[in-house]
Amino acid sequence: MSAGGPLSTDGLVQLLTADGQRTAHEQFDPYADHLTADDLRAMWRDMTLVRAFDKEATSLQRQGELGLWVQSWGQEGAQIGSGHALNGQDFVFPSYREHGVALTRGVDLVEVLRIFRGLQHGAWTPAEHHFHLYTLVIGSHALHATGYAMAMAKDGLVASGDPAKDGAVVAYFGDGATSQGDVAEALTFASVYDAPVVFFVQNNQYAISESATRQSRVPIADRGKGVGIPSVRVDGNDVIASHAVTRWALEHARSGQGPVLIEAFTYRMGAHTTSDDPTRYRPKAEEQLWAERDPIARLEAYLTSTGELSDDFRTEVEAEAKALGERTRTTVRAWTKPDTLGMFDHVYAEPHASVEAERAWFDRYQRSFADQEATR
Amino acid sequence: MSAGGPLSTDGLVQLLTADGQRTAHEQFDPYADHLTADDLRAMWRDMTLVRAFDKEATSLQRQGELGLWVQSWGQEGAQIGSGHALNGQDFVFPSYREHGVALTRGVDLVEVLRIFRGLQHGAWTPAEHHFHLYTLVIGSHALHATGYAMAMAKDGLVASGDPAKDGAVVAYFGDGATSQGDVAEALTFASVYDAPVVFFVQNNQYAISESATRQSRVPIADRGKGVGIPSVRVDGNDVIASHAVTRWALEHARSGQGPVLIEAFTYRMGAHTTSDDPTRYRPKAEEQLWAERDPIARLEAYLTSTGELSDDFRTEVEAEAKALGERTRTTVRAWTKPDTLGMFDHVYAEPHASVEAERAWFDRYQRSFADQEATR
Amino acid sequence: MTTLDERPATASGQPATASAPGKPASAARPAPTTMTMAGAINAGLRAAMERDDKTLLMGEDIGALGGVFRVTDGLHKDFGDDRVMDTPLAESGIVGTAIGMAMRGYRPVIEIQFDGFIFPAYDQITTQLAKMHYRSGGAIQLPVVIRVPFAGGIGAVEHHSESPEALFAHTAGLRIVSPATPQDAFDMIQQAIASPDPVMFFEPKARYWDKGEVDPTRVKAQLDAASGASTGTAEMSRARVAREGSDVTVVAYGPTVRLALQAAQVAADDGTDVEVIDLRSISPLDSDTVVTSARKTGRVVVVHEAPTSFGSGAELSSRVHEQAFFHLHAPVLRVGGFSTPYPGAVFEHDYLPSLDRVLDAVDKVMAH
Amino acid sequence: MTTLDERPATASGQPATASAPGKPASAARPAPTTMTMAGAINAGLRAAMERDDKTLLMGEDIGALGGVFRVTDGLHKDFGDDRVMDTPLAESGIVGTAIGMAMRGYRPVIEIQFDGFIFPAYDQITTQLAKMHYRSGGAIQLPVVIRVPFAGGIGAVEHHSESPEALFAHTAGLRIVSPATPQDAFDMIQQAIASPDPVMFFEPKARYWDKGEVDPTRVKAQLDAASGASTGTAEMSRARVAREGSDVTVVAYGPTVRLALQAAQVAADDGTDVEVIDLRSISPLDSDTVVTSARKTGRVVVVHEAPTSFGSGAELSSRVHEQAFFHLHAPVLRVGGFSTPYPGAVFEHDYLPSLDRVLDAVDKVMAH
Ligand SMILES: Cc1ncc(C[n+]2csc(CCOP(=O)(O)OP(=O)(O)O)c2C)c(N)n1
Ligand SMILES: Cc1ncc(C[n+]2csc(CCOP(=O)(O)OP(=O)(O)O)c2C)c(N)n1
Ligand SMILES: [Mg+2]
Ligand SMILES: [Mg+2]
Repeated sequence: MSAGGPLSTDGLVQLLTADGQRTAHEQFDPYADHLTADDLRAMWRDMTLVRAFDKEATSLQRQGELGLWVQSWGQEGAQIGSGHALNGQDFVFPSYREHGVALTRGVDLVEVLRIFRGLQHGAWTPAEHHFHLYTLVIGSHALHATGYAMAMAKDGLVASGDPAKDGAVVAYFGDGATSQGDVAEALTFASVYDAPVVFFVQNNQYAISESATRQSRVPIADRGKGVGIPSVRVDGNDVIASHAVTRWALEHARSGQGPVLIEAFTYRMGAHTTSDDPTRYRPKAEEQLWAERDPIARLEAYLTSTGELSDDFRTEVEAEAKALGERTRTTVRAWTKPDTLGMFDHVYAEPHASVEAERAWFDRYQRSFADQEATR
Repeated sequence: MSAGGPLSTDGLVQLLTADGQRTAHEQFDPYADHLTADDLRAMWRDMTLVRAFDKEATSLQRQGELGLWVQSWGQEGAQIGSGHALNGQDFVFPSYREHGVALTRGVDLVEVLRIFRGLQHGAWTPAEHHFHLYTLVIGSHALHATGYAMAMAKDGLVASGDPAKDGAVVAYFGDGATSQGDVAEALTFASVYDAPVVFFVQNNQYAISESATRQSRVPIADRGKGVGIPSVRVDGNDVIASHAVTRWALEHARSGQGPVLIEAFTYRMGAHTTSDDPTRYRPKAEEQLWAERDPIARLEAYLTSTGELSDDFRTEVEAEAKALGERTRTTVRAWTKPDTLGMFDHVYAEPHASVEAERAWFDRYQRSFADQEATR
Repeated sequence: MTTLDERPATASGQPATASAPGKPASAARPAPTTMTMAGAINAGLRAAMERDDKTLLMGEDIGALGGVFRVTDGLHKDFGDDRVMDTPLAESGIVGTAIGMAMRGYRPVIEIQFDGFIFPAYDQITTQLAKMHYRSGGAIQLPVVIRVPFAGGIGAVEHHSESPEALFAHTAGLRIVSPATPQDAFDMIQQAIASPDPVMFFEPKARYWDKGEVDPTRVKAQLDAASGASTGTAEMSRARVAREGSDVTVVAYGPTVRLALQAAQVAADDGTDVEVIDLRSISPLDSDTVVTSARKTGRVVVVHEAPTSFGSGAELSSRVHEQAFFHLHAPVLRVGGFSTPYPGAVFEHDYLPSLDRVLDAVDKVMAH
Repeated sequence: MTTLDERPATASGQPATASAPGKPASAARPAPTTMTMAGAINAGLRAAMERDDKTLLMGEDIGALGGVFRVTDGLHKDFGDDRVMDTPLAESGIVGTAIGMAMRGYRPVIEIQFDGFIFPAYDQITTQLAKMHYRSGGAIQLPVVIRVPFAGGIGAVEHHSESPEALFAHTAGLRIVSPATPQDAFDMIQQAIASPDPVMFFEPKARYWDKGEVDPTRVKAQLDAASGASTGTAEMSRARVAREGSDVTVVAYGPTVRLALQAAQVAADDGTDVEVIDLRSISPLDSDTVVTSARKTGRVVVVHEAPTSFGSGAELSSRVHEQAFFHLHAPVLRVGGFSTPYPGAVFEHDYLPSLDRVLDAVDKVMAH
């Protein structure tokens, strides 16, 4: 880790040490102090659930039930911590690895797998969950998030002083994404229009095989400085710190003070996707090192030390995780191919002659086979 | 001018005050101290020439001899100052307003007008002058400059310690350009690959009608901070400071220390182009104010105060300017439309069937008219 | 030499509307009026902004300046910063943030300054704007309009005279239209804004100052239609028979419609009766209208400024052959720009389809 | 379900060449060898890098990982950071800096990770890479190759199965090619790199693991040719008659060539003699070869994966009609993807041209 580079740990906000001790932090303690034991247990539960789901999806992919799977393994602290800081009126623009955040937005995780089974490109209704679809083109959605935030401001949903009304947008993307021109333009627009948007960068140290050092010589958080956006680096494997920092940023944005950039320093424990082979580019020892910084274990250690994690609760969550796994398996296996004509749906909101003509042709064409079958 | 915003004058390096007094600057004096009276007179001459040329081109446009003209009026200090800091082995990527820099690279200014008369899109051989063609798509060439600099490093033309060998690249663009994703990507690539490139931003306070406050809330120079590129703000109407700062930046880059960003704070005295109408968006009073900060007058005041600007020299330069104006007029007016078939040349370096077929068709087609004429 | 400077001081080409700042003039316009195409678009934008306060404009220099062609002249003054937004100089950013705003119910109308500067936004247009409705299974509509002053003939420098419509027509999810008259400009810009789909609106810049009658009532009545079902998408998607004829069909759109009509005039003197079709829409392509005409005349010529190779004329030609092959006396011929970059302005009248080249093609198909 | 995971561990599909790190193995290869298409491209890249040390590779994950398809497998190990450059995640940046490097005499070969991710670079490709030679009056050559794994059939998620070739073919200044066999892949990648013009090299990713004989001597001899005049541009621009036939011509390229050959096989059993043309080059389009065949057979079907509307088949169809109209028994038919975004993977075999759809079109043209 080069000093001051994108892999340095300089200036990371931490509220839980690696071995699960609560440390004090002047600026951010006020944003964590409200957390009750129930809140923390809820975070531990969510992290545990999403990890169980992640494992199940991975094995479904191995069994050929999914075309691909993208794990969030290792990043649960950053995702659940920030997700728990959101209000209902906030709106999230994820990239494609934010299953943890999806969970906190009430998305049924199983539904997410429709995308990875190739049934459809989007699998939930964004407006329902205030959680946009996954975006696969790196960085594109940073601009959508910014535009959405600009529109919230136009709609008076920022700085009204009414906590039931004021909201903000959170855009999630990775360290690699910060090199894209679209992300830079999003920072510029957000800053110039004072948009209530929090850019939440999960620096998991890799963009597929490339180290974050391929994207930057300085901490990723510095990207904010180029346009005057306040930024914070946080230990992303510390779910409490991730929560506190996001809470602070959301308040900043919701109250009309403009955008914030958060860099959550974390680690992608798994492969980039099930198609990836990390043995080609990173040492096992590094993975081992990060296994010791596991975000779930860390919170678990803390809650155990405070006696707030009862065996009953553990058992309950274990059962829940198991049930989720089973439901995932059964549901996915039961999904069949929908009617083929459906592929012509929703290209446009109103009829388009080419699509209509091709649909009609394809319908006739398909039927002609059925007819042949029938006459045989 | 909002404090700390892109129009603030905070932290501008200045070596000549607005009324032409030489001021001391610890960091940058060493980069100006070598300047002899001859050197300064040469800068004054170049600024004067390019302004005379600019006026001539403007009136040729008004007379219908050019389709468009883009003035550099007001920005001569930034352009001539930086241009004089270049060595032969440096390479420049201008945008479209850098006539002053063109002059310092030995480009015949008159030739530049071929572009604006619609005769061709590029009007000089870049390799000859180490001065790339004008690029009209805002910001695109920042990446070309960076790639060129990366290639210079690969070729061992950086940090060799041999001053006859080491070179760097300078990319010129405007305040507006800094919002483009391409410029952000250029900064990233330059930083990551340690490319010997100096990004020279002329913040002339406008992108056509839009104030620089539409592009940024903070000084344009801060764009460098986002990727860890050292940056400097300089008074662009101070030719000596522009020179010194560029010299420093070039030494930094040539010696292998990586990219630098310079923001030259200046003012576009004229319209954006001859098609523009600044009365629609900026007050006359502002133009007046900046007329008082004229870069040529400033150096003139200084040289007059030191007695280094003789009447003979003035007369000589005036005559030179007049001659240039005359040559510009005569040359441009004498330009006729080249052979039409030339429009099919150089689409590809090697033959391409579609182009060949169309050229042949057009040739026959054109001749058919000639034949008709002949048979009449 | 033709230059960009030919424009008048205001787009409307009529006395500035006397409306209090911030208070848009309510439109009690006399019908019909003579307007330039630029003025008609300006009036259409104003009408759309009055109709729906979710309609807003975004672009470079569209505020105080009124756009480099003055098409948004006066709108910033009347509707303010919030609805006429001068943006940072970043086309991808403009389209990308417009998408986000459209997700919250806004109807952003973007001005791209010149055809050649749309490409930085190509990714947002192609992979996001075009595909979001499909990706979301219909849950997200993006009623974004992208206005692009396009095509050549104005003596401009590089990148200011291009015709990139075919580069968008191949991507499903976008609608592509181009008006050829002030009336269509006025109607179609409003239909485009009312459409729930993303629309690329290509404005033939060389025709901005052509004048024509504009009847403002037709589109108003159509969009007022109580059902709410009439968004205008269907109307703007239909080709228009600009002139009836029986010998040969000349198909054009945007900047070349006037040329096609001129050619028809000249051909008439030679005894050839030319039908002229103004496509108006490139996606969808109203091939029915063209094929009907082709079956009647048996001869088709298509004219556009974009390079012929891989241009929209290729699609039209293919469809006509596919659907009217046995009615054709001759193959469909294409007259377009050449397979070169748009050349220096001194060459543009050689590069672009000319009256002679159109007539040459008409003669060729008539030879069979 | 087909997944990306089907690939073998290395692209070469043969034992790793025993070469010392940093010291490229000098190529004394046995001829011919059986190779996969991915292996053939890998070998072709290696040969080009050995031939000219100005040749370098740029892209995302092409170093230690060897690219997501392992096409650059082993090259980073042998040629190092300076010549196999893992870049920041920014496609415009990659193409833009490659342009700058090409201006200093380098020959950058870019890998775009997937078809759907080329669009952020669209502006650099269209307005800069394609136009620099013209803009500079021939003073600047940009021998940049952009490799794009393209087309579908691999069960992937959105943006990973597209066929954007027509979106580039309309822009003058670019050459567009697509190999269909390991031999062509091996030869054409080297010809593309040797060409002084920018080349878009579309690799049919679903065919990466198809095997075929590769004779490495042919292209070597051609590029070694003492004259130095033989850069290979002309060779890669010519279509190939992949199978001779007399009744109907089926034109394909890249991923659909195998399909066309299968269709010819099946049709032969029905007594229809199909000629198959592998275009190889889309720009320029070798219409001479196709037109010659069309004049012979009188019937043409063109097959590609890209949406039919405004696709490259439209250009081909137009040209065949223009140049062979009076020899045709039936209109040229097009079989392609539909006018929708590329659908979810479960639909892709319905969306893509299939054996049945090609045969259906062959039957239709044979009906006349
Ligand atoms: C524009 C674009 N280019 C390339 C890709 C291929 N790709 C998918 S994920 C990825 C790496 C992303 O890294 P990062 O932003 O750090 O996110 P992470 O996957 O680590 O969460 C790449 C290159 C893409 N999806 N989009
Ligand atoms: C990509 C792109 N978008 C828009 C334009 C139109 N345009 C030409 S110059 C200009 C303003 C540029 O401002 P700035 O970068 O500050 O440079 P200046 O002209 O002030 O020197 C604009 C918007 C363009 N040339 N390229
Ligand atoms: Mg990452
Ligand atoms: Mg400026």
